[in-house]
Amino acid sequence: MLSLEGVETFYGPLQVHFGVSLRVEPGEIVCLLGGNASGKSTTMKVILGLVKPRAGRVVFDGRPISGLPTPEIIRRGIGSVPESRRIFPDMTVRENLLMGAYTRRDRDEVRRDYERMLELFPRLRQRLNQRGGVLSGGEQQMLAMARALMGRPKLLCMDEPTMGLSPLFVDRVLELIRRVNQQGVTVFMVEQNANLALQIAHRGYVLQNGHIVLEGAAGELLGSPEVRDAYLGGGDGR
Amino acid sequence: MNRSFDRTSIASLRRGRQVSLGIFAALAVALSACAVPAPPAAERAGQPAPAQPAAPGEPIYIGVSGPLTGPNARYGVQWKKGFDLALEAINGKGGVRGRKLEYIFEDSQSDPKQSVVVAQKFVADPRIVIELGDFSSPASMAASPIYQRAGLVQFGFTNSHPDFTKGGDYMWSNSATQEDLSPALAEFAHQTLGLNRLAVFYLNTDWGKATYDLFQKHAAKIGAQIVAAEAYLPDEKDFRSALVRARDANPDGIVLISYQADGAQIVQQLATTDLEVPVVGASSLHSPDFIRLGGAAAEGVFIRGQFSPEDTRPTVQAFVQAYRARYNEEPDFFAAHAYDTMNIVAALIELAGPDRKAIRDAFTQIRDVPSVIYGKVTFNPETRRVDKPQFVDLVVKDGKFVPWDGTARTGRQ
Amino acid sequence: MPDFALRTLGDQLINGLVIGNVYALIAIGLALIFGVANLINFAHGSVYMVGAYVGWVAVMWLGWPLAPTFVAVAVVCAALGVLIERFGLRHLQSQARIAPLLATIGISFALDQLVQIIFSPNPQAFSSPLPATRIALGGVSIGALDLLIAAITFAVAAVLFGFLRFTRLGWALRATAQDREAAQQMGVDVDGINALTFAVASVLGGIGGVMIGMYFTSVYPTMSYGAMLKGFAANLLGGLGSVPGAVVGGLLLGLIETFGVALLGSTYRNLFTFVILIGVLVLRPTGLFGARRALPPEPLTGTFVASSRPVRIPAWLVGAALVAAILLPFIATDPYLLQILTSAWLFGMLALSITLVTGAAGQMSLGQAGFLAIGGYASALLTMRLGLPVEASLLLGAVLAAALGTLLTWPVFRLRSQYVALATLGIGEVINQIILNWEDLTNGPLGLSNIPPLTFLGLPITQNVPIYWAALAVLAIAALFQWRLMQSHLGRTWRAMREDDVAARAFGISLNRYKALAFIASGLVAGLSGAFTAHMYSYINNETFAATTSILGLTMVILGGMGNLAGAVVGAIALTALPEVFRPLADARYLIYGIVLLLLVRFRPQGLLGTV
Amino acid sequence: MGMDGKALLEVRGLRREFGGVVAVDGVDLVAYEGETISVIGPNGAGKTTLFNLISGLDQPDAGEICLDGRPITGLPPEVLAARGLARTFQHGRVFGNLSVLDNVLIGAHTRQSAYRLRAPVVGMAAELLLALIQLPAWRAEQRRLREEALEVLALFGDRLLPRADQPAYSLSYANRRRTEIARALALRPRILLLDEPTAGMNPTETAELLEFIRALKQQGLTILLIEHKLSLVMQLSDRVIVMDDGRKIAEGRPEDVRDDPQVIEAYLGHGRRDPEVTDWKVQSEDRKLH
Repeated sequence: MLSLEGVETFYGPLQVHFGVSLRVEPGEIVCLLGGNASGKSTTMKVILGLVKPRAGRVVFDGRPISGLPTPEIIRRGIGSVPESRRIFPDMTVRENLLMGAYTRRDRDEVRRDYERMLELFPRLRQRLNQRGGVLSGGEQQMLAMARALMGRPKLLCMDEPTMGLSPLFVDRVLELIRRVNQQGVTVFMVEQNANLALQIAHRGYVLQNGHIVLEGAAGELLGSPEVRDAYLGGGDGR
Repeated sequence: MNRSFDRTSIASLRRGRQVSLGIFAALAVALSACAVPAPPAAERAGQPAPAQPAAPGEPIYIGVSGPLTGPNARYGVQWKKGFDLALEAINGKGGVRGRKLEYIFEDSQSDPKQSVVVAQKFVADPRIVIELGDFSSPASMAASPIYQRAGLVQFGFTNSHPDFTKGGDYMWSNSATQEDLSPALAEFAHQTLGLNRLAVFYLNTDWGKATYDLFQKHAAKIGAQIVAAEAYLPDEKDFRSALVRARDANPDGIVLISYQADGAQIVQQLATTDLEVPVVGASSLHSPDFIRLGGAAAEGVFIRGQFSPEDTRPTVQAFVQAYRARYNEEPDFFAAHAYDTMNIVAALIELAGPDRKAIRDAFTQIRDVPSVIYGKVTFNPETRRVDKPQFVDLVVKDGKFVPWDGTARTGRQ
Repeated sequence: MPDFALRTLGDQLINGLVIGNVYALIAIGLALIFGVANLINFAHGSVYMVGAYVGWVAVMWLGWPLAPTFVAVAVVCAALGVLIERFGLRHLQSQARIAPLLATIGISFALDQLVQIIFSPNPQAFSSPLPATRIALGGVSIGALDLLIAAITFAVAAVLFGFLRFTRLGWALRATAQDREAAQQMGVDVDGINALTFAVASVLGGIGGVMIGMYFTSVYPTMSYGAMLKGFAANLLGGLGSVPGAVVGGLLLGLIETFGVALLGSTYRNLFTFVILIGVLVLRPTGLFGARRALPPEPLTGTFVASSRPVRIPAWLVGAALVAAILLPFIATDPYLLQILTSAWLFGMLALSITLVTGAAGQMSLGQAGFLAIGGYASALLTMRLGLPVEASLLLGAVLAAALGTLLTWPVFRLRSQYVALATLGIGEVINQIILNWEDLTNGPLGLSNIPPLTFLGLPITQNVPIYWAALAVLAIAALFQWRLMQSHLGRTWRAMREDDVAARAFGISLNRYKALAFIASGLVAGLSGAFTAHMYSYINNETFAATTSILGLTMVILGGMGNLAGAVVGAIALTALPEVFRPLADARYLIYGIVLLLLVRFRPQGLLGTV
Repeated sequence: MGMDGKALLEVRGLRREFGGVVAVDGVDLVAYEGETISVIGPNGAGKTTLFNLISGLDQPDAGEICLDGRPITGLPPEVLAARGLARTFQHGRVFGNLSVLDNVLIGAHTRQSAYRLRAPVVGMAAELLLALIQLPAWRAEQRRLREEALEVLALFGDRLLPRADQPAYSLSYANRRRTEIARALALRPRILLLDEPTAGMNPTETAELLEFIRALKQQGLTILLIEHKLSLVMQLSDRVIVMDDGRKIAEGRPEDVRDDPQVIEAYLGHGRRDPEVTDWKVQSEDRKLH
């Protein structure tokens, strides 16, 4: 469904990606793991068209999307849950949700999806008229997910969905991701919290300093020392 | 890993340098090009050149420094109309001393930092025999030392600032000073129109302030009471608040020491305040612009002006008729003034020839030059200004300035 | 008597509310643009002016009734707004914030001049087609136009509210303002939203222009600057970027001004406005209503300075240029050229002073003309009243400019980035107003005449070549002074403060102290330039150092490259010379000047010599 | 070293809220002279906020901070810097347009004689004059500081030294972090706060930095460290403080903390009720760290 092929990106003089390639098959949950500054958030930005790769390409649904403007990419069926949620702070929960359906014109369907989201995320229903900025972190994460799903994406891209959440919410969020996936949405997530992510993922990639150093089924990765290396930087006393 | 970066940055650096240098070069070329006024290089070689007689048939040039852009641009436009009209007549009659008279108008925006540059340009151009302007006092007086040093007459014909002609013996003006204007205005309001409690609006510039100070002094002397004095800045557009203040002081007359646009705005906004008293304006209001902008609200405004289009003197009629014919509008005080000024300049050159110093000396020699505004102009060598301007009392009636017949004191409805 | 007072109060209240309504309209537009594009749009006043002219043409030439007039104004202004965004600003989005700011200044130059060329500089009478009758309410009376203005502002505010609250596009606009990147990820075409914002804001500005044209009964090309200033003030009062804040700020500003004038008189209008504005900024930097959220986190460098490699000018080249400048009068005797360069030297000092405080220390100052004015007046008064020799008064004038100017700027030190720009603009205005109104000292608008000429060792300098050399010498001294400071630990400290004030504080750099030092050093140089100018002109008044001078000075610095000493001088030469270069083009020269500015920003936003 | 020394930094009951979210919630912390204390915890646990509060960039809503027995709560960062508190920032805040050397020299700001001219107006005038006249003594001092700064840069081998005159924005991420540390060292700090110093570094670089910090520690410098790379934490720290959700959930010697189930849960992944998984974590942790 989605593939990155030999992507290289730069911030000014700083090279972030060195030939990154990965694939996401329809119906999968794929997680991209990596420590701080390993380049995983930038991967997300490349997919969304916020950062243009200098080399390589991104293919979605059989068509290359690298170089397209972000709105066009979104319109083709990618939903985004950005890092640290990025809820619109001065818009109400309702408005935030409907912003997720910005690219859609089918008003009745949107209304139906809206109701569905409130069923899926009952907490949001209680807060419909509150400003997004006053929600707790967990509520914001749910709102961000619901908002992305409002666009009826084929692929949901999530950037560190568990970051800064209390344990209770982390479980809720992971459970929700699983349920969303079961309803037929392919999920690509970037996570720092490897153990958690691999609990629900089908497959995973490990990114380290801009290189994909490992890939495999979630189960294999869970036990793999390389995953740990990627996190601990391998700097254990050598 | 930085190698590639270094290369690109050096390349961009080099590109940057090229851009900068390119712009430099272009600037330098353009500067040197514009720095050269039209005459051939040989003529420019010497230091500030005294005016040299050029080949007969060459026009005689006058420099004009004034605003054509910027906030005062409208006055420069009026000047041009007056100049052009005068020159048409002068050159139509064969010019001065057998040569055509022409002017070079340099836009200074009435900004001192540009007027000094213009001054240097004129001073350096040997064709220029006399300079007119600038419009505002800061612009004129900043340039005065340059004209004085170079020995080129700066004829600041709109500079009523009391200190303008004190800048040196090359500074001359035919603008009436406030010393003449203000007492006349006070007398008109109090003695002629019988107004006792005056609310005065004055433009808070060098001109307005000086006029007001003298007005106030004279008003006190002749027994008129100033119950409200409202100063305002040239860019002021909202007079309603100040008008309410004036209304509360309960005046029986309003005096405007204003220019055309602001004066018109005051009378317009006055119409929205329930204050119905006569309005008396300084001669600066004497402009069709005032009526055009003031509309119905300008009706009945009294003006102690310096010329009347109805004046039957041939000088005035010649000017008014020609102006109407050429521009299809009523002449304004500034245009009339510019027209007068060009005629004075013609008289000066006729007498002195195209020589800078001789022209300066001619100021004390010319007598009774016919003038729209003064009737006849003779300069006072002490003040370097014109003595005893005449005044005419006007009232706005049916969208025109007409001489006031002495009746209907409360002309404003 | 109480009746009488009540009536006055009522009348002034209506005056204040009506004008406040228009300020609110202008301010809403600025707030929208600031919110969405994070840009202070200096061209907004020009759009407002264009709107006024379109309305004037429709009513006075074509004799249209009001309804189609407003439609026409809306259409033209919307198109203008889109054009400005598309061709003037869009490609500058990723540049340092100074670039689009400068572009809007260029656009505003060009638009003002264009309108002046088409419609002449004369004000045009604009009478509203409404009946002139007034409705009496008790002792107070309200005119039809007053009601119309109130109604239109109310209607526009309501429509805008509805648009932002209930429409898809309105939501997209708000979302973009709140989080541009997140909006993009919702599929919002943020470039399109930008254009839409400019269109909406321009329509509001244009409608404000028509209404003010009718209210003040005339339109004129220079009406833009004042309106823009008032719009900013209203905006800051309410909170930069806040739409409800803009409405309240506009109304408040109208009332404050009106009652200020009622209390003290018209000349104090701007003094009132700006003193209160600075007060608000200092007490509540986010404005009265913008305080709910802190400012969005600033980028790591909270300054306008982009990363770039400056063009290093080798010492021999500087030396050669100086020698060439000294020898120039022997080669080119044309006093016109020398005068242009003399002006350039003096402006070079202004630019140096700005490049220090804005470029090196990162405090964007738009009030630098205030320093010039203090220096000029102080030096002139010291020679005229106390009989000091000019050499001494020049220095004292510079010192006074530094001291007084820094003292007045002190309240601004707690502000950051664009707020500093607007607050210093206000301070410059305050200084100008004090000079105008403190007649005992400054002789008010009559100014100071017969200021003694410059002297050197007691000998007067009056010829243009010696003046040229003197100005060059003073510039060289100022540049050396500044270069020396920039080479010392102060230069390093200032630049660190500019790059990241948080990190700077964490290493013991007291921001107040070093901002003060920057303003002092900058004030010395600017004060010297002002003092020199005063003696050279021999006459100054409040208009000699007008607020536009500050903007011109800043433009020079940006052109040359922020914080770049050589760049400041190059910028000063270029911008003093450009209008002269274009002089043969007469009317069009400021139009071309504006366009040239725009192109420079487009193709070299870091300035000719790059930023340091 | 350790608990017997003098308490250099004491933090009691520190609390900071941001619009309803409690970022730091009643945290206590004591650092004795010469100690290296690591603060660990998942993202968003409040570690950086804690650093901001200690270094004066942010003001606490409640609680007290003492440095050397003197209360410093609410003092601005510029004052704390002069008292010997230096820090680095999570994302690396170097002065981009300044050269590497100048960045380090800013670290020495409080050690300049100009810094001691504190008198309100006179001091400022004096500093301006000093910068202008540049007396030989001033020059000598600047030269000395410059040499010291180069020495500090030399500590990083030829990572920074050859780039001393390059603008900081042109550095790699890792070099920026090094520049930050060098800048902090130039302050001659009594206590050094390092916020994720190895972020963005590869294993080799991380190992290098580990040795570097170890050397600092051996010289007796008191260090507060926020770090995600656990191996580094385990090797360097005398004590470890674990934060989660704004609260301190554990404190103790590294080996004790590592075995604390609460810590494992917080740091390595929340709330797995699946015992198998938890076991795996502990095992693998053991395998890696012992």
